[in-house]
Amino acid sequence: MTEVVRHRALGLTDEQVLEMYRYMVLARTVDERMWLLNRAGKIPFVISCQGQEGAQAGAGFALDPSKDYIAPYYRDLCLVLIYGHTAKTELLAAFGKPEDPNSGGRQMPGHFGDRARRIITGSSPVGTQIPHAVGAALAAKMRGDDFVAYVSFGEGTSNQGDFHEAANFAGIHKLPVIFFCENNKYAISVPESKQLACKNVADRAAGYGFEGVVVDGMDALEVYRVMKAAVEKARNGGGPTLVEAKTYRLVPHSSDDDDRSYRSREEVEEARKGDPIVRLRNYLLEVGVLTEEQDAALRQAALDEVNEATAYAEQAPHADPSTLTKFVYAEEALSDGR
Amino acid sequence: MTEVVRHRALGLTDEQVLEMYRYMVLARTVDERMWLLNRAGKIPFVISCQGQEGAQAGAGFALDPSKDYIAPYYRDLCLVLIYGHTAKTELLAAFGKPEDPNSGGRQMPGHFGDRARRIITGSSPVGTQIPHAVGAALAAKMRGDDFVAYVSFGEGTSNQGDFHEAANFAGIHKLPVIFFCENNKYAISVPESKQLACKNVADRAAGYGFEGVVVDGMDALEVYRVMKAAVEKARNGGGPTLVEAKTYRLVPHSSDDDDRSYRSREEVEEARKGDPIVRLRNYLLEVGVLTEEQDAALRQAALDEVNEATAYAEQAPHADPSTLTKFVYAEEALSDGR
Amino acid sequence: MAVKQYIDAIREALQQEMARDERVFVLGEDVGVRGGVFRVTDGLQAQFGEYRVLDFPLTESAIVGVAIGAAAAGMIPVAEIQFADFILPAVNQIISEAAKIRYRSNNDWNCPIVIRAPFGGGVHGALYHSQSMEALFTHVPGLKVVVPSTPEDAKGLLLSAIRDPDPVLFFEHKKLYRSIKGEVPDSPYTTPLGKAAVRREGDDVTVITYGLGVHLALEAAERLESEGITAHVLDLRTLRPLDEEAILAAARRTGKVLIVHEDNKVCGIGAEVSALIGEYALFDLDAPIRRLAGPEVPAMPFSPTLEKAYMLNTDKVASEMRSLARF
Amino acid sequence: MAVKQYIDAIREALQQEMARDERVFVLGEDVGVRGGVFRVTDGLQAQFGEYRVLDFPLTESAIVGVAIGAAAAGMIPVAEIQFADFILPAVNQIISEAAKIRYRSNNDWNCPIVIRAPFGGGVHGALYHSQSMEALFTHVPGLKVVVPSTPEDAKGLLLSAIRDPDPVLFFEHKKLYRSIKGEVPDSPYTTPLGKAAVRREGDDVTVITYGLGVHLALEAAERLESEGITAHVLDLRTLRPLDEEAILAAARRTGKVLIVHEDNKVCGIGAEVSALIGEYALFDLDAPIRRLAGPEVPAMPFSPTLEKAYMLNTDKVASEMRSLARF
Ligand SMILES: Cc1ncc(C[n+]2csc(CCOP(=O)(O)OP(=O)(O)O)c2C)c(N)n1
Ligand SMILES: Cc1ncc(C[n+]2csc(CCOP(=O)(O)OP(=O)(O)O)c2C)c(N)n1
Ligand SMILES: [Mg+2]
Ligand SMILES: [Mg+2]
Repeated sequence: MTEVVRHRALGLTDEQVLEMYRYMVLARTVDERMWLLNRAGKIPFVISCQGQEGAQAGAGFALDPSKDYIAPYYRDLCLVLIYGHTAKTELLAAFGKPEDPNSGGRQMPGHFGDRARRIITGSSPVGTQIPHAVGAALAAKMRGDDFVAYVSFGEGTSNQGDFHEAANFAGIHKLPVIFFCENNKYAISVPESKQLACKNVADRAAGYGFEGVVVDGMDALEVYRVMKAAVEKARNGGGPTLVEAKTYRLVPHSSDDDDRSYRSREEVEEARKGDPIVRLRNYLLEVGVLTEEQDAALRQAALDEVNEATAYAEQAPHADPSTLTKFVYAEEALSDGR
Repeated sequence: MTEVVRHRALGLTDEQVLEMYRYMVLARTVDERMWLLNRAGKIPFVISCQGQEGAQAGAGFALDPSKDYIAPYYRDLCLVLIYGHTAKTELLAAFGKPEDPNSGGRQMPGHFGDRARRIITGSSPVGTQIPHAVGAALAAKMRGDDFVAYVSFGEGTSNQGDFHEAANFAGIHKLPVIFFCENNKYAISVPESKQLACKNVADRAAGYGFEGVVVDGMDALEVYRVMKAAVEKARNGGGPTLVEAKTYRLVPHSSDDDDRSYRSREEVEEARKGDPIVRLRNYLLEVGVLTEEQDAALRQAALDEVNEATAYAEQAPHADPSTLTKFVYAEEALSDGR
Repeated sequence: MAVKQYIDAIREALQQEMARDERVFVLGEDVGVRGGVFRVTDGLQAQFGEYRVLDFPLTESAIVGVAIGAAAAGMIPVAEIQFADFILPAVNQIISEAAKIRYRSNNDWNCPIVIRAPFGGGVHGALYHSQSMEALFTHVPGLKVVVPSTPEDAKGLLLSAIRDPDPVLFFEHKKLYRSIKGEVPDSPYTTPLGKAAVRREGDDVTVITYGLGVHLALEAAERLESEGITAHVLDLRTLRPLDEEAILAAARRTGKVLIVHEDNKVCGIGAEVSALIGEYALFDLDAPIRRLAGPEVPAMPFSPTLEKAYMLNTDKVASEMRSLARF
Repeated sequence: MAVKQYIDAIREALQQEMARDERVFVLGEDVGVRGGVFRVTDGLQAQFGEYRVLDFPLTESAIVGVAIGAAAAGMIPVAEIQFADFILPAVNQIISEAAKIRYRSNNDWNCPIVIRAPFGGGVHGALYHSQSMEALFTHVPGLKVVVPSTPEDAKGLLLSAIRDPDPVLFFEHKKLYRSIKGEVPDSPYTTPLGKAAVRREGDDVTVITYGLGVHLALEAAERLESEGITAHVLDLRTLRPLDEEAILAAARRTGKVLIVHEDNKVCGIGAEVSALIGEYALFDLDAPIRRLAGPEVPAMPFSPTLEKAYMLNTDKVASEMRSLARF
């Protein structure tokens, strides 16, 4: 019966772990819907979180959305849901509608941002968000604020100069920041072996004077455990941690990709067996926190939410073309002198 | 009597180790002359190798100037002397005269380059030369050529993104390249503790899947030993090595710097006791390869060479202003279609 | 000679030059096994092997920096930047290094690299998969900047770029990849860098443009013909160095100049074209020099209505041409 | 009010704004203990402590990237790039990030950072310590680009830049640091961004310039006065956004326009100024629009003869002005 207490031993109530599961299911449901909409020609682009929901949920639950800043990357759908976004906000983004709180439909889906929720606005060039999170952590340290900053990125992105420079600076000043690498084995078509020669991305932390931890990213609870420790350390002045969650991207890189050219169907099928949602579901069933009926209801609720969000987002008005030139600089009336 | 055989045990003949010493003395003599010329208002700028001659000599003697490419940085005066430059070439550069083979007087002194000698042209923005050396090593691997590529840089520069990206690529393809970090404890005024949080720059090699080695950079023979192994490994397909030579910059960053604002005179005086030239001299005297008289003669010869070079360089003609616009692109007559 | 797509012409140039010259190799993200995200390099790795079509880690500065070093050691690298927008991390290597290597070494070293990048919008790519990056480089001595508008030019200019002894940036408008077809000679040939091409002769108004703009201008010219307005259309092809003679001749031909580009207007290449004319052909002008360009916003949005509002189209070009012709 | 050097005016602005607003902090290489390699930040660390005058590792992309993140969390960072030439590794953070944050977030986020950098030549800095980098940024919507020419402006414009809610690049000509003195009010004041200043009125020829060029133009104008030529000198002060009205007014005033900048000519800011005039004031011109600028070489050489040949000087400016006035 050690299994029974696993989430409780981590300090998660039954409600919390169910909530974690619910977010993962919701993220998957939104994601799958986007693919359908794309294949139906209704939205031009999808970039997916499938396979990485467990890592994101584990991370999200270890953070405090009421104060911690996050600088997510384009796959972090599950994380931003935990941070207060909804099926509706993300479908609005997918349709490029102005009600989308991420960017008013200006950016591709998956380009998150929301000032009120401390989701730092992101872009497409990979890795640029890493120093941003470090900068937020610097502000926390300078002002003595209690928040930590969190930034996520792929393993391919850990090769960019911006990762190195930002991690180095964070290490010197022991800033309250967590570097969260979602290692899904590929950077588009390029496998890990052609991207980096070290065994783990986490090994790089030693070069910056802080700890690197490898965690099974398909196990949401294990990610939670590791992240919780990292967040506590950061909050207590212990400095940064590089957490590497080993995951797998279960679908092509994006709706523009065809992954059959660079990986076998067998490999993908094999990876599907470790689907983080299936794993958490099995755990919850096993420990009796979830029943099959509850699961069905939860999935139906997610589907309902997504259906409603789709309908809303699809019919929402498009941006007025006259808004094209708005918000390049502060508009007189909106500027507060800063 | 283990000391007696130290250089021979490393495979260096008495002549070779004396030659190594001679280059170090010559480099120092040229360098000191440049400071004098600067203080006399005759040349606008000096950037110094003082304190790093041992590291450079050890590295230079481990390379094969007849085939190995080097991408040196601005302090590598001793290394380029070993690669065939002379007091005259470098003083021509210091005076900005067109006969300077590095750049025809177009670049500041210390900006080395010489195609015939496989010294890849360098610039001021730090770290840009690191991927260049890796690119040369890639060419060697692609063509099956026997050369290795060598690149040097300061410890401050090891924080630049270009270091990270280049080292990562070299690690993936096990390229024949040696990364040589001349750690002189400061990046201008910024001490090591404010530049990086890891103990050694060499620790970073693990993040790229190859070996990192720390060596006492004030001991030319020890550097030679470590570099020799790295070069052999690279030549035999064993891939890159990151060698970190612990040195000390004995003079201000450049003629524009005043180091009294950021380090104590005691610290500098203490470091002077480990002067690599003094150390090699003491060793040579001790093992009887050098006598005081020979040393005096050798220093006199260096001084003569520098005097002659100074006189030559000072009176050499300045660039004709009409050459200002030359060599932006290939001139018709000089292009070979490439 | 056969009719080929713009994208196929580019692939053919790469393939033929790699076959002809062992030093030529391609490097970039996903260029190998995947054949590039746009499939420009499709099939090349199968023919030339893993190293000559090299899947590079996700590090643009190193892509260019390693290319520079390989060139120093005798190779002829053709680097692909996956989207022109992502050339920015490599700007230091391009401007501090590639552009200055010949000059700073007093002609001792040179830097024969090509950097190819798909650019431009209208493909729902949003802010970071739609930008025009040419104006960042046209200012920089030591660089050449090329933008082909036709399949024939794409092949001939790319072969010239690869054979050029200096660094060349080669921008391919991604909307042209599969929308534009044309006759392309099968065997290798070069189209000279630095030479503009008159795409259509006319007497009432001159349009100076490049890339996608050429096709918009030609369509617009067609339309205006029925209104009795004849347009002269100059395709710049190379943005650095500009073909000054051709620009001045085209301006003088009609005395009314419209410069068209997708990139935003302020300090775009159109400014230099205009300044050239204002300096050397001022008294041949019958009307102010006009520029029709992207709006002054950071980049085009994802929203279909905003993207459409950003992009040039035949209507917009025709209406500017008409108003200028009637000036 | 006291007479101050350009460099002291900049330091005073930093010091006063840091004292006024706790959110303002300085970060860069050697800005702390050493007070900057030019000593712009001398004494500030002693007053404000280690973090508010932060010695940053040698990583320009992180300097800007961390500044952006700190701004997102409510700080007002003033980043120093040691030499403008070394801004290139940070170009991705500046153009992909800082410039686009407000637009891409639909006004949800903004990016109130300042990036200061000494630029310009004539100080034996050779290729990489002499460049003018403004033209890389004047094309980019979302950025503001400022170049003060006087101590008074240096202080007032820097205070405006720090208080501006959007990213501002602030380029300081290093030759002006200690060579130019002027009256500077002791208390804080702001000089508006986006406004040019008429430095001298005249009727025969208009010179439009900025930075060091203003001083050359004023000296040249002085000289020409004795020849009976009066010059109108406009100091742009802000290069993005340009003060279009002031430019057109200055052009119309004399009908003869000379644009002067140290940066090389092709696609420099002078091209945009010329194009503006060619678009909106063409018929007010009595002579071709001329540009006097740096030569088309990658950067100025170390060699004293070549550096001298590169640099503008009063003679060169005067002779262009004279020839244009006599046109
Ligand atoms: C600077 C930059 N270069 C290239 C791209 C194109 N691109 C988008 S995602 C991607 C692969 C990212 O791989 P990884 O970091 O492992 O993240 P993953 O997509 O696998 O989660 C590439 C090459 C980009 N967005 N930014
Ligand atoms: C990209 C860039 N930024 C800043 C500078 C200015 N600069 C020249 S040397 C130097 C310090 C270099 O430190 P380190 O790498 O340790 O080498 P060292 O000079 O100590 O040998 C700095 C900041 C530069 N040359 N290039
Ligand atoms: Mg990945
Ligand atoms: Mg150092």
